[in-house]
Amino acid sequence: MRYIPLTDQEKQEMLEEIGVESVDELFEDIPSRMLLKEPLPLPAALSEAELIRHFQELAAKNVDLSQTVSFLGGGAYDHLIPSIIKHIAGRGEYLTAYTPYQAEISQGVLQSIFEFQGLIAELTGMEAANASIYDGATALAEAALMACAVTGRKKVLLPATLHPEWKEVAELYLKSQDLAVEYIPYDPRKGTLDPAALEKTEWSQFAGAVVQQPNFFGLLEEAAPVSQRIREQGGLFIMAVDAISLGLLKSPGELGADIAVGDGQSLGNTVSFGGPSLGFFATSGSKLIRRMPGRVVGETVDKEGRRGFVLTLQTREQHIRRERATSNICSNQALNAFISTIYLSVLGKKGFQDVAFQNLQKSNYFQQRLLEIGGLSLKFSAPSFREFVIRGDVDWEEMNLRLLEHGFIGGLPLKRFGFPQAALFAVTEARTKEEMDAFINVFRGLI
Amino acid sequence: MRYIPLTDQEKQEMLEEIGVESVDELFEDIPSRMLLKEPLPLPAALSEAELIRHFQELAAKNVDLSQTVSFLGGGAYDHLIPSIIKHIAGRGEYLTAYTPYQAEISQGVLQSIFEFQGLIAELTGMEAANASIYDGATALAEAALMACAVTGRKKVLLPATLHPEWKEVAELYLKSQDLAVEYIPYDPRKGTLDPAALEKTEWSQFAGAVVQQPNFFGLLEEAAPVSQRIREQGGLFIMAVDAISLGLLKSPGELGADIAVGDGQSLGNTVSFGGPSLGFFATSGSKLIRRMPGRVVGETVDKEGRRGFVLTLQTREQHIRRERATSNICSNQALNAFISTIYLSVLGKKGFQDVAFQNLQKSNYFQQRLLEIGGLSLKFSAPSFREFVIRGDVDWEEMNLRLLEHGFIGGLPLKRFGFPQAALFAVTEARTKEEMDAFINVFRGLI
Amino acid sequence: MPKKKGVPLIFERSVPGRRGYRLPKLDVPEVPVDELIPAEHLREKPAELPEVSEVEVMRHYTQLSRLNHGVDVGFYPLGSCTMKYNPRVNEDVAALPGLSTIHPYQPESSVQGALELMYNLGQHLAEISGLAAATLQPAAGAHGELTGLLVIKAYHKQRGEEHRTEIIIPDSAHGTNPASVAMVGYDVVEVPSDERGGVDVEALKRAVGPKTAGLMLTNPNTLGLFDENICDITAMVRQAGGLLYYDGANANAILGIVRPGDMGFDIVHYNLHKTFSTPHGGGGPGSGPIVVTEELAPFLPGPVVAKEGDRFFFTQPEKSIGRVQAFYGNFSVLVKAYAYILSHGSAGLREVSEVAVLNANYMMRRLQDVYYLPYDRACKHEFVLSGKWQKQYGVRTLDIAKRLLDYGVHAPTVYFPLNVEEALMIEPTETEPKSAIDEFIEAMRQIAQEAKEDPEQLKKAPQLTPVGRLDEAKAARRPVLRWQKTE
Amino acid sequence: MPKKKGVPLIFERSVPGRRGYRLPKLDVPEVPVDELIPAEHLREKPAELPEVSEVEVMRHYTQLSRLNHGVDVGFYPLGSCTMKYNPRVNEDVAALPGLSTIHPYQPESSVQGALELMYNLGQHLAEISGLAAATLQPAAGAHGELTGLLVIKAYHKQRGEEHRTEIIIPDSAHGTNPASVAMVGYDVVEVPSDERGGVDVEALKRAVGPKTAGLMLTNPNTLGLFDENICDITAMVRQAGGLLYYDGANANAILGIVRPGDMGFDIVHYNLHKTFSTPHGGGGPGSGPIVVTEELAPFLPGPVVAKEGDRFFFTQPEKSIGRVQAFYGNFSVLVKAYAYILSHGSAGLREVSEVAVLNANYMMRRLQDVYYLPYDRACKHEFVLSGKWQKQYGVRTLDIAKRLLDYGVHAPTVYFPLNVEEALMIEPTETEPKSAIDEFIEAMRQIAQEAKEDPEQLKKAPQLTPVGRLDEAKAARRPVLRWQKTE
Ligand SMILES: Cc1ncc(COP(=O)(O)O)c(C=O)c1O
Ligand SMILES: Cc1ncc(COP(=O)(O)O)c(C=O)c1O
Repeated sequence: MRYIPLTDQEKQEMLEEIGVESVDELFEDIPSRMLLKEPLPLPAALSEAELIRHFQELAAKNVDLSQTVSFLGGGAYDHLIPSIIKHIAGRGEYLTAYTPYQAEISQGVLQSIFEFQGLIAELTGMEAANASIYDGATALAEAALMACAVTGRKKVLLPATLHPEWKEVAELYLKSQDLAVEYIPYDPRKGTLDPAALEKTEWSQFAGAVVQQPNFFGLLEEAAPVSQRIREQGGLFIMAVDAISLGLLKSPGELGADIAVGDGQSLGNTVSFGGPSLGFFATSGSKLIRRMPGRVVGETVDKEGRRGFVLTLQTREQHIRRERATSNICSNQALNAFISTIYLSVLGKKGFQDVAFQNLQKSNYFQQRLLEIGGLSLKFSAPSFREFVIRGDVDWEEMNLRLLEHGFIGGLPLKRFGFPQAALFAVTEARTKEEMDAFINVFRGLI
Repeated sequence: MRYIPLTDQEKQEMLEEIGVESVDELFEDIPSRMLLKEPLPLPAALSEAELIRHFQELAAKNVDLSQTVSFLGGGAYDHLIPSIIKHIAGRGEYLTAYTPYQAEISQGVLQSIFEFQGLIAELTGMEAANASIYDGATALAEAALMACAVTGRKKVLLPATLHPEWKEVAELYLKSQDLAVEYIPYDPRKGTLDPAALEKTEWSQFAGAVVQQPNFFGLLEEAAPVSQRIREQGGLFIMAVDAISLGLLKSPGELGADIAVGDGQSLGNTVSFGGPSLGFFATSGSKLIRRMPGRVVGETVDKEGRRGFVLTLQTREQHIRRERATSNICSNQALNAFISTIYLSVLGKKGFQDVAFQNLQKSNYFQQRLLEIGGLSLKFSAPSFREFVIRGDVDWEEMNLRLLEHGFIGGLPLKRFGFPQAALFAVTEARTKEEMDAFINVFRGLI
Repeated sequence: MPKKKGVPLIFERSVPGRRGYRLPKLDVPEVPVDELIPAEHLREKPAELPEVSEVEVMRHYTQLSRLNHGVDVGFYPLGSCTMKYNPRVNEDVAALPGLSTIHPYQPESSVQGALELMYNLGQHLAEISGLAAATLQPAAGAHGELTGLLVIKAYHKQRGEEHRTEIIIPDSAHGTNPASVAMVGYDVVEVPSDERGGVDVEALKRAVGPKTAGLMLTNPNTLGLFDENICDITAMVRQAGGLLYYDGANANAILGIVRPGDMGFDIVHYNLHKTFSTPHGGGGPGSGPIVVTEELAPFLPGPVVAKEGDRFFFTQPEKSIGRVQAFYGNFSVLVKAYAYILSHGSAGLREVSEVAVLNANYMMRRLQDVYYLPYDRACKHEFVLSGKWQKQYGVRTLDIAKRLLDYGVHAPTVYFPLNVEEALMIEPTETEPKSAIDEFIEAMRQIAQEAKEDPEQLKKAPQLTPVGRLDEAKAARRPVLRWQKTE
Repeated sequence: MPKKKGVPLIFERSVPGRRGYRLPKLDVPEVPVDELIPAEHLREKPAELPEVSEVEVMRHYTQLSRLNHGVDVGFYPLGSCTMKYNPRVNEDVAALPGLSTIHPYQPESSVQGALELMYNLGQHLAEISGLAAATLQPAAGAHGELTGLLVIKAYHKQRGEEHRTEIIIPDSAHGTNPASVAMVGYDVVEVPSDERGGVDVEALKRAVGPKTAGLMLTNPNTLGLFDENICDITAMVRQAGGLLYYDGANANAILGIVRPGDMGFDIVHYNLHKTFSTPHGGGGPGSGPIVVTEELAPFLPGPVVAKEGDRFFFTQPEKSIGRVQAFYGNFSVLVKAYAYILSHGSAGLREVSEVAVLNANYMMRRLQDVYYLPYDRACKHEFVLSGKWQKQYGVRTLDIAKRLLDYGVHAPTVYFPLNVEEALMIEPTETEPKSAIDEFIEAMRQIAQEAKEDPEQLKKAPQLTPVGRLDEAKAARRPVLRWQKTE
């Protein structure tokens, strides 16, 4: 078979060494009535050449972002990806390693995770970060759980403007532990959290309060009032931040956050139908740091005093604490975190700021062009970053199908999330003026 | 600029260390009237994203073999390429190394060349091979030069059935050293060298005689009579062999060749518009081995007796012997040779035979299907391997343009080589029955 | 004598003003930032990302990679982790633009190929497990466990049996099992193993009861042993009203041979990054789909893919627990697992397990005279040895593990499972050539010899690695978890 | 103590019957081979290729790669070789199917993008050189030399001046120059260098004459020095009726600053794998296009690309010498060089040379107190030191070079050029970060110290490399050039 090196003669030698006649004997401890009598009904094995052809055919049934100009966002973004990334991340030593349990022959992975932690700490303005969590949504859920564990309180405040899918994940995680979720309502005109509501909240009941920045609608939230109130009342302030926006916007650290989480897809990872991405998780203060879920790498030395890196604080992990672990996460999103590490390194301090800057400029340009068309308006009035919601008497889902015929995909129709006449447009640095202008031309004709 | 790390401040520090005010001072030894006064009139620099877009546009102006089913050959072949190859050959240690002059930190490249030499020696049945030459044509030219140098004779016999472009190269190389070329004529019915002509040849005048197997028309030559005659008369027998055919056909070693050369593109390299490919060069007997052009790697040991590999026999090389070197070749086609090394390793003994076998079977199938159409015939009667010449009252160049509209390219029109009604069809293992049958259907409609 | 230098941190390579990647120039009219965003939202201090050039990034991570082991570098017999070869063609197909650059919110008609792939993969996993319906959303094995337990919880809840709050787990279970149980608010009831290495059936009998929500089991278990009483075990739990959860991390032993569904399980999670050869990537991403019975299918997290005629579409199961991550799962991992299944077909998958088991038994038999073998019976795809014979020389399993690194192979899993003293858990997988297996056996035998004759040597190991044995205690005592700018 | 094992040969991993890559099953009716091919043509003994699995191939070449240095691994200051960073985006664009899988015999209308690229690259090289027309066919620098000399020969022949049979070459020339001259049947006339490191103009005066076919010169030369008398030199040769050939291997010093055409040269070859950053690939492939004056253009090998309106097409120059290889040149190397030019633009290329020269001068100045500097003047992109001060301690340049390997950098070019005793030829290129340059300087200084204090240490070097100093004499004495099956 394809990847099995053993020859028949070797098999024979090994069976003799074991002292059995056939491989079947090795399965004799399986109750025989359970044994499969028939081969599994799977398609016949494909050779490599056939396999490639088959996947090319499957791929051809999709319209990918290299064939279309898209303004979809909503948590997965089409950013420019430096070409160097795949050349590095494709090296077998990164791709085919396991979790670095044997530190002495895993310094490559360990040091890169240590660097990732430092990069995320820098981005978020927090003291420490872990080695990654599945995605932004689960990172937020873990943060909420951690807030409950740390404070002993049983309720968490989420923003009504949170990504709807993240809400679902957080609710599921929390409710399964009998923890309650309440929402801070939002101002439907501004599209951001309602300041009036903050006054009425009983902050002291909550383990933590969450703000998503920018929020699901791409709008900038006033995070400071929430931060101040929840912290004054002994809860944790949790920020779910868009990674790219941190090239421009106040960091969770600057806003007094106790925990910062977010999704790292936009940091060099392809959109890949929504996964794999990575969640990042950062916090401050040694008490909270020791309760972080997931893996952490720390610096140490060997006997000769040479610097080295190891998995550390593992008493938080399920390997050692089993049901008393801070989380059950084991495999995380290491390779995606590594990709983000390369991304942030090669973009660098200035380059990363440039990305945020161009996202702001281009989304503003496109917003203006859309509004010029007439019949469309901004659904919300708060300032936005990269994404904004357009309202118009348009069937946005139908519209996207028609746009597709011209090689375009418009914004994300918000009908599925309860706003039938609205669409969420994302504009990254990957969109050129030419593409945007061409979209406007076509769109004008279809609307 | 793109790939220059130096910052302005560093530049300043360095200028100070040097003791000059500006970089311009470092160029003061250039006569000032020569200095360029204007910037070079080149297009403006492109960022990575723009560059990629630009090349995508250029690429889109070509019809590539992933978009078309082609039966072109004539020295460049569309064979299956195992996916593992690019993953290995893309590793920076192979890609970004120079010629392995410092053996102790170049064992990777050196050992892989040593393996390449062994693989080529096995394929050709010769005692030793060099580390590669530019391509098959130049390898043949070098072989002819070597035959003259070794024998002291000034004439070389080439087969009339040699690839026309190889003829041009060999003639140029030989004639520039005042060495003469004569041709063994071919039998226009069989398409192979004319046995009668062999009788009339004055073999003792020639430094060497060449047979190409299969010949340019894909036909199998009777090599033994040429081999016997030229060697009896003190000349060298040189075989130019198709690499893939060696999975099935008698090797040069079995046919008594003194030198075997060929083109290695088909061993895992993309066609890439004809280059880079590689030429291989193998020979037997220590006298000839020491006169091989190009680089050679040999086995040795370090002080502790550990096996290691080094560039050796460099007295043949221009670095040391300058104008008395056996050839001027310096950079060769190392990475392509490495690709072929991986190819031959992963195909292995049996897999490599399978490729030759399938080429034979599929080309036979396709030939039969073409002949069924009617109005077409085989131009030559000798047995063929992978390629064959079809005759028909067709403008083959025009035909290819029409086929292209249906996603096909037929054979190579031989008009450019003097056979207006003929086309050379190549069928490799990469062509499926489905593709061939579809071609026949379309072709039948166009003819 | 110069020593081999360590690799500096990427931050330590930074020089102010140096640039790596640059964007195209802004091609739209620039508007002052503060006209678009009120100043109070703007960052005061930019993140101190490194300032390095492209060549330095390339070198940095190339150098680091050379300090790392991987399956591509050598044998990696890490028990329970199934470190098999990761076919590169699977990376290639997953990277096809038509599969890697599609957006999760595209119209369904524009991603039919992706949906078809997900649908088929779910079907194939159902066949392989002998169960009915799959969700591909969980991002890893532990995430699959969590999902499965949530399904169990929802099922009991719907039946009004919320008093069922206990999950039974054998003492040999992987640590994620109890941790996942805790994550969903259930209690763990641990049962011991019997002298054959299986679940102690008597103890299980005592453990089951009206509070039993279910049992989580790995079979073959983490000792690499197939539980001979599996029929009784599943029957017993089912009778008590509990559901049966199969941790499929060890599925590499049984593909096409026996199906969890046929053993009596209701829920299975697969680790696609183990059994189905998608690379571990230094710790992820993985993918942990779960497959369930017809009865449990309505509870699966959504969306899942359904088919009508030729059309594939997303749908939310009727009583869905909700969702366990954003979007649909680790799609590109799914692509690779699907490629792996298609490359093998039915006979091929069965051969995978046969050879994985053959390799393990061969190794076990060739090592049992020098290392203590706690359970002397045919193993499945892995087996557990104990370093307890070596203790007399003052050598611990950790020393043996570290010594192996000097031999150029990765160490087995050590000190797990917890129910074997000084455990060494060895899993060769089916993709190892016999030569690598024999070399490993030779190294293990030599180390056993060294343990007797020169135990100090082992305590000093490893010595041929980029760094020597690292001080883990120091790392944990005063954690340094990040680079910090020194002013 | 286990030693680090060497990597076996791929042949030594072979096991009979093992398979790597497999073809799809034959999908056409099988015909017995001997019905298609007479038995006398069939091979008697199959080639003994290794029988290994895919995982072994992957591991084998991964392991081997880890024994190798490269620009991606670290500093590579090999003089005359221009080991600059090889941008990976160039690999990506060259691998686009539309550029990598096009067949050389496709109809021209189906490869217009490829022709456009070749046409534009030729134009750009013409601008950069200050000459008129290019051929992209030569596969490497030496191949370009050969081509250029053939053009010279054809030119003289056409003018009935076949008595011109001598090519003048300075003693500092690269070895390929005289070798290429011999390849075309010309004689080499060597002229010495003067005390400033340039061509000895008096000697040149004596050398030129009626037999002079031309002069080959590298400028800056292999000492890294720009020949201040270049105007006189080219004028003198031209006056004697000779043509002027510029070996562009050192063009990295002068891009956008001075053009060979303006110096008086008729023919230039560029090493795209040096100046234009296409990777060296462990020794190739390279590409050595030549650019010539209007007058020489008709002699170029063909086909070359021409343009009419929007259409690009191949054409054979009128008096073409023929062709120097099959097809059109190393196309994918051309693609990368073109990408490099487009990434830099005019200002960028000039900066390349400025920084290459700045880096070299900085290094030279920081080393000249510890190593003898034979020519104390501003250098260009490289410079040559001599190890002669170290000889008093019994240390040779070879020892210095080997010692550098222990410091994790590649050694400079040594014992070349021939006109400097114990030469060390150092070329940093523009893509080195200052930190790498400073570390190299530090290593060189430390080695100078070691040479004084502990010369034995140097003679034992290298010690931190996968193998120690290798016995080259043994290799040459009884050459073992291949693996051989032992029966
Ligand atoms: C038996 C067993 N169960 C569960 C897991 C958890 O899988 P993951 O790491 O994908 O979360 C593992 C992985 O180590 C395992 O070996
Ligand atoms: C000055 C000089 N000329 C010519 C060459 C030959 O170039 P190539 O190796 O591409 O044939 C070199 C390469 O080392 C060189 O340095």
